[in-house]
Amino acid sequence: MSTDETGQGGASAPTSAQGTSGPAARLVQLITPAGERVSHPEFDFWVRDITDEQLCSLYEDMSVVRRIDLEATALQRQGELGLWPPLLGQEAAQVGSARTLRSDDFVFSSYRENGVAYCRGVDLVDLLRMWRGNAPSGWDPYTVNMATPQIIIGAQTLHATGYAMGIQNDGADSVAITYFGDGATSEGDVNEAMVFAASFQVPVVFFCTNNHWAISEPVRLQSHIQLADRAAGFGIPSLRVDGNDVLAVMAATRVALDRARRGGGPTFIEAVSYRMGPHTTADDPTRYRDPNELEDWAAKDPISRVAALLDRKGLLTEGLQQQIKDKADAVAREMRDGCTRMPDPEPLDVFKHVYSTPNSWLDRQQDHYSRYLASFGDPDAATLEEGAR
Amino acid sequence: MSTDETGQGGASAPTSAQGTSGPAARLVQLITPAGERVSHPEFDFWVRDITDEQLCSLYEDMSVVRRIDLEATALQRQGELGLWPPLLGQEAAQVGSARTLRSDDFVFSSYRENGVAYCRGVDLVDLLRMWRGNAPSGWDPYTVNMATPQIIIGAQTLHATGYAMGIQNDGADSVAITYFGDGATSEGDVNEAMVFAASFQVPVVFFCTNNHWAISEPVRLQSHIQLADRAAGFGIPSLRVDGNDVLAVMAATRVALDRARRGGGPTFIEAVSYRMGPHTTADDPTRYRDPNELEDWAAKDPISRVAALLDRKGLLTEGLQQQIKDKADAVAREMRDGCTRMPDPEPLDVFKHVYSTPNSWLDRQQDHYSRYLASFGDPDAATLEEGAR
Amino acid sequence: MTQMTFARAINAGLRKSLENDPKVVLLGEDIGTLGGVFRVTDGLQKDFGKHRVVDTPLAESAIVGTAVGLAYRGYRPVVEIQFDGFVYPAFDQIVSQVAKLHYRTRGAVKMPITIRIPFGGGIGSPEHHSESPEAYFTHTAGLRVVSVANPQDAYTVIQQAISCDDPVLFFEPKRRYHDKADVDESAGPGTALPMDQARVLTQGSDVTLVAYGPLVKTALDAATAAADEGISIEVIDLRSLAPVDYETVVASVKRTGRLVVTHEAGESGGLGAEVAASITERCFYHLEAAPVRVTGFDIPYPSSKLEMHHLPGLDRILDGVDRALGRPNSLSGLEG
Amino acid sequence: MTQMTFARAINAGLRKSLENDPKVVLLGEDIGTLGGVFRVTDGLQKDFGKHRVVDTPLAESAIVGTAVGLAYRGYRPVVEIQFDGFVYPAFDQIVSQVAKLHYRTRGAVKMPITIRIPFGGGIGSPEHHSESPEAYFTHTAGLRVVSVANPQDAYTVIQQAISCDDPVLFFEPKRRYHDKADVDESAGPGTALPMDQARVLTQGSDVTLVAYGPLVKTALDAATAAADEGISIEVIDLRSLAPVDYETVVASVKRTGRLVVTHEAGESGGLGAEVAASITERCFYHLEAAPVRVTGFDIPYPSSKLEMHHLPGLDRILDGVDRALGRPNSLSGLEG
Ligand SMILES: Cc1ncc(C[n+]2csc(CCOP(=O)(O)OP(=O)(O)O)c2C)c(N)n1
Ligand SMILES: Cc1ncc(C[n+]2csc(CCOP(=O)(O)OP(=O)(O)O)c2C)c(N)n1
Ligand SMILES: [Mg+2]
Ligand SMILES: [Mg+2]
Repeated sequence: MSTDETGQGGASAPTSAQGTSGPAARLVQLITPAGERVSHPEFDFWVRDITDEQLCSLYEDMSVVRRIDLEATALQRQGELGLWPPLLGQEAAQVGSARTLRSDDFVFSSYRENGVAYCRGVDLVDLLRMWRGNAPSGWDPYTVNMATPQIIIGAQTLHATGYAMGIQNDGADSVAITYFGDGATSEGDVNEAMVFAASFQVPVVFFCTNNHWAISEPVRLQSHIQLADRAAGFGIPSLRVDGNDVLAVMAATRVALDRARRGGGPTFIEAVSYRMGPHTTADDPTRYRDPNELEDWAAKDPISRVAALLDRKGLLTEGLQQQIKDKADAVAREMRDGCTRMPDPEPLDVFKHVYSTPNSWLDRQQDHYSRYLASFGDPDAATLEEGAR
Repeated sequence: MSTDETGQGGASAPTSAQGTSGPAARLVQLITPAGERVSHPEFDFWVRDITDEQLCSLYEDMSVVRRIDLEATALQRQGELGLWPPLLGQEAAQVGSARTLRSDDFVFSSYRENGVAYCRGVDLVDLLRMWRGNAPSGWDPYTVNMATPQIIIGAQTLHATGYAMGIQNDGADSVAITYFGDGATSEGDVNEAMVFAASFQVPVVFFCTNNHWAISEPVRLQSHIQLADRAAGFGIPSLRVDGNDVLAVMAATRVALDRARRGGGPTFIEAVSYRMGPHTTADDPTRYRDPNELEDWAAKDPISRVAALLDRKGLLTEGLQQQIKDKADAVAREMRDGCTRMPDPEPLDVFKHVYSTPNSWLDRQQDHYSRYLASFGDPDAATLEEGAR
Repeated sequence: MTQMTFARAINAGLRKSLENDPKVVLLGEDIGTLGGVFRVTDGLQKDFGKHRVVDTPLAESAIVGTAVGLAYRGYRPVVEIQFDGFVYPAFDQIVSQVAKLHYRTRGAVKMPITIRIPFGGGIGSPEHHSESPEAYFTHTAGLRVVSVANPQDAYTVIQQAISCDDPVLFFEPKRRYHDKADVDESAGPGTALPMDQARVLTQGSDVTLVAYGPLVKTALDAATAAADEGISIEVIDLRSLAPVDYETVVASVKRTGRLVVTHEAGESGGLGAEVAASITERCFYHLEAAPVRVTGFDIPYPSSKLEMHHLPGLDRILDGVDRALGRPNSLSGLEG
Repeated sequence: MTQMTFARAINAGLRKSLENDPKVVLLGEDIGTLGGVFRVTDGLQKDFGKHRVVDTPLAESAIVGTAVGLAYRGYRPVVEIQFDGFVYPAFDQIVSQVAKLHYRTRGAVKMPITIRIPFGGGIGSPEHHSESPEAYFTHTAGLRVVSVANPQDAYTVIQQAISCDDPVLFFEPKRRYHDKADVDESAGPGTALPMDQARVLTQGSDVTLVAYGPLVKTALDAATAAADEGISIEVIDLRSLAPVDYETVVASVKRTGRLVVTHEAGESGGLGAEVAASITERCFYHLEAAPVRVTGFDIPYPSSKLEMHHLPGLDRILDGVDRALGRPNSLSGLEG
């Protein structure tokens, strides 16, 4: 769980990688599903600084993220959360990209990027606040430079583009990155975001996680061609990477960030991955999904391939495995404890933060409702009445 | 003013023309600005049946359309119309495409395609009804298979796509064609229309008239790359034609229609033209437009190049010119007379056609308003009261 | 008579419409293979094919916009918006096209489009999944807006909506999807109560209580509770939200002299304001107290742990009834 | 004091805001080089540069959506929607994002976005150019909605809107753009009447006439005409449409006992319903007649040759005043 502050790129970067675009860009892969590190003429450069230690740390983050996800799913099954959108299978796409960001970059994601949130340093309990139904959102976006989850499909891509317009105005070299799914590419907002990003050449990265499904709809319903190819039509270069390959994802994200920081404008990344779980805990994928497909993808698991690579390198020691297990256990415990101990919100919280300045309509409703609560002789309600503003 | 009922294409069509797509497609031109007929390996095929007579007839239609447009502009200046969106300079794009349509094809256009409407056989007076402020629209779409003008930018592209879904369901071989501008390509709706059209492979033609301006905004603000290239990213083949070349426009439209009729799905056509006049009669382009640009484009006029071609062929006889002038005069006269004699609508017309079935809210408002009118002792109002339903 | 859930009743009504009219097509996200996230369209794609029950790409404006095109072509599209909070991307197509095209074409083009929207709260969902946007549409000329409150109405009104030549927004109270009741499947759209008419559910003499959709059940419960205290409530299920069947409401208020309106949507500018204003206009000299609104607050829909505070429940409705009757209530002693 | 048109006054206010706060940026279609189709932003791009006054691609959802992103980054975006009828493509971003983000982030993220919308009819335009969509927004929690009726208010209120930390929809009565009046440019946003307060324009004792935006002038003309007949009308310019300053309206109605509300938007579910319902709630025992609404009809905006029938004019307002006063009027003898 750290951010990538080293300035990547530089004059020696192979330029062709920076310009990858156009139809049917080849899928970039640096680690095979069997854990083999395959070399790549352009993208190796972008992960040349990744030490064995860092590889272990990526492995740890992915493992911890998976554990967080499974624990949250369990918490939902146990009635502690109202809903959870599992990210199972998408750990490399999330950790690989998030770990390349600087802390002053800003993330606008969908509901599924809880692994990204972990890498940004979001508090574990804050991660669950909204899914437990305790608050409309979990954290203050400015403390970690990541907006809270967006449920309206694609809406966040415009926010990222606008934020990047602001970065450009400020003359800063940070970047806005926005995460969205394959289904989202059909929404007008995502396409308009590309129009604006291209027109103003602002520093924004469009990170599309193609997990092959939008609830029950296969990606082919959204597009017969590769999603990465959408971008060229807007004048935006794109990269298509194996989204289950943490190094390939890092490399691609660094290419995009580097371009953005240098004033080269937006980049579109399609991270090809797979949603191993249900859409959310409310979904039943057996109604629409061929179990064989799931099996195929299980063989391309993003975490086991890094384990295999570490093993080849002799790094997958028992010590490392124990250390990661301990960390995951601790994180899961902290999260579970924090979740179950989370105090319920107060009734009059419903009126808080609708406006940042007094509003006569709402103030009256709050006054009436606290009188209503007080009419039950509820001493709590009476207290709340005073503390409400 | 006729529609193209001859089945174009067939097994002998050069296949490469049908597949043109991808970045930076070359601009197709069959008639140079100087009136030279240049041959083209792929597109000549698609206009091989155009006789001299038909060329004269295209020349006539374009000339008449220009006259209609100028007359309407004059009518606006004289206070007979509230507004008019001139199409000056876009005659070839409109006539060339509209003349290739079958009568059972269906057109969904913007406000500027009055030349298309003329070719579809819209009554001259109906053409002005809305612009005079007499009625919310001019004609019954089903009599000419063309929807009345759409002012909400891009909205009609979805209607065309849905209509094409209906054609597909019906197993018919007609086509929906939608006209829109360069500015419209930025709207979410246009992009969503391409998503749907590509996903369902329905028979729709996206006809984008790039007239270089969206009111005061140059096309470069919408896109740094050619608009035709947008389509490939949706998996839709595109063609980029000289929109001031009536034959090139015909050829491209026929390629697209042929593909659609054969079940090959949508095509995107960018017709590169120029808006010679103001955006509408309410606009003042001198505030934002370099007069030199206008001059450059005047040299590429769509009508004079056909005149030059006819002249080269010895067809631009005085007889032809007189015939066309007479026709244009007659059309202009008919339109002007019809416009100025158009009876004003009746007050209670405001309540008509909101619903097709009785509605208690509205019926009461109509009743109250007719009583209100009657309260002035206006005998007209009293009459109206009875005839309202 | 068949016992069925609310959701199943809509399914049965959709099936009837698909059977009876080959021009009926269903469009929406996840409505085909999955049968909808609430299973309302379960089995329909299997039985009617992919061209009648269409899983669409993820774009609401396009779903409604292509429905407009299908209507131009003579179809009767039935659109599903997956949740209330996802209707806004389609707002332009609904308000500027669906609602206005019949007027704009001087009656030449009909827009017999039904837009189904599961709406309202009470199911513990995260944001954007529990909204009550009906007032945006009741204020939009050219649309008809209905909501139903029981399986029988769900079954018949969905068919009436589909066969209506005007566009209809059909609001489904999602928290009642699992409620069960007997449904008479022989009741055709033609014989059932027309969809633009309200229904008086309980006769009462003290106060008229107007509700629709999810709160009809709550209103009936309130009437039962009030009866114990000797208060006689006339509960009206509005059913049609635009136009409101004021004839029925006026007749009731002229007898009771008092009106309470309740809905989940926020108070300010909600349908309750429209009902209160219109009833005041039409019954001013019969009213013995100002009409009372018992509604959600003017807030974005709150987190699920707090939703019961936002949603009008039985007690809040009874408090409103007390206010209308001038009995002691939570605001007693407060000046306007 | 400088004589200026309404449009010019907004321009001057925008200029002041651009000068005073480097975080203010303007976004919209044709607002830069052209200075807006109504010239409201004339000269601002020239003076403040392309990064402060931004001509955007043609996409309303993106204009508002990028404004949200700019607000995240600490900017105060001022968005122009070219005409009322073009705000709907941006509806989702306005209702689900702009309105709710402060709530959704528990106050962490402010949305000080001003959305300027020229609205209303009377200028002889084709469809979609004359709408009055304000009720959609007054019913949306999280937004503030204002409208102005004279150049002085235009000048100060636009500055107040921009400096407000909440999102504000600023409705500009486009048919009054050319009206001229003296504007005191030294009146700062801090010293002028706060934007959420209504203003009593004429004192009157017989009836309270509430108007906003384009109809304020018509209301004042009606008051003058009525005075000739010995009827004393108190005209209130609402200014803030959400929240409505009920304190001011209640004080007036408690004196006059009668209320007429007027707006161009359709009657059903319009802001007039909200005002009538709320005033009835708060002044029931002071009201001598039901509040009267004089509004546009429930129709799509009609063709320009008919718009004078749809728009409430002086005579229709006076007819409504007569109704409120129980004087002979067009509906005399009609039963509710
Ligand atoms: C505007 C909107 N429409 C519909 C939905 C309902 N919905 C939630 S998630 C989802 C599928 C999204 O698929 P994708 O973009 O591929 O992201 P993924 O869930 O696979 O991460 C849908 C349709 C929504 N949240 N917002
Ligand atoms: C949704 C919407 N936004 C804005 C407008 C205002 N408007 C009318 S025409 C126009 C420019 C359209 O440009 P383009 O698409 O290139 O078509 P052209 O006018 O050049 O034919 C604009 C912005 C509108 N009519 N609809
Ligand atoms: Mg997906
Ligand atoms: Mg243009």
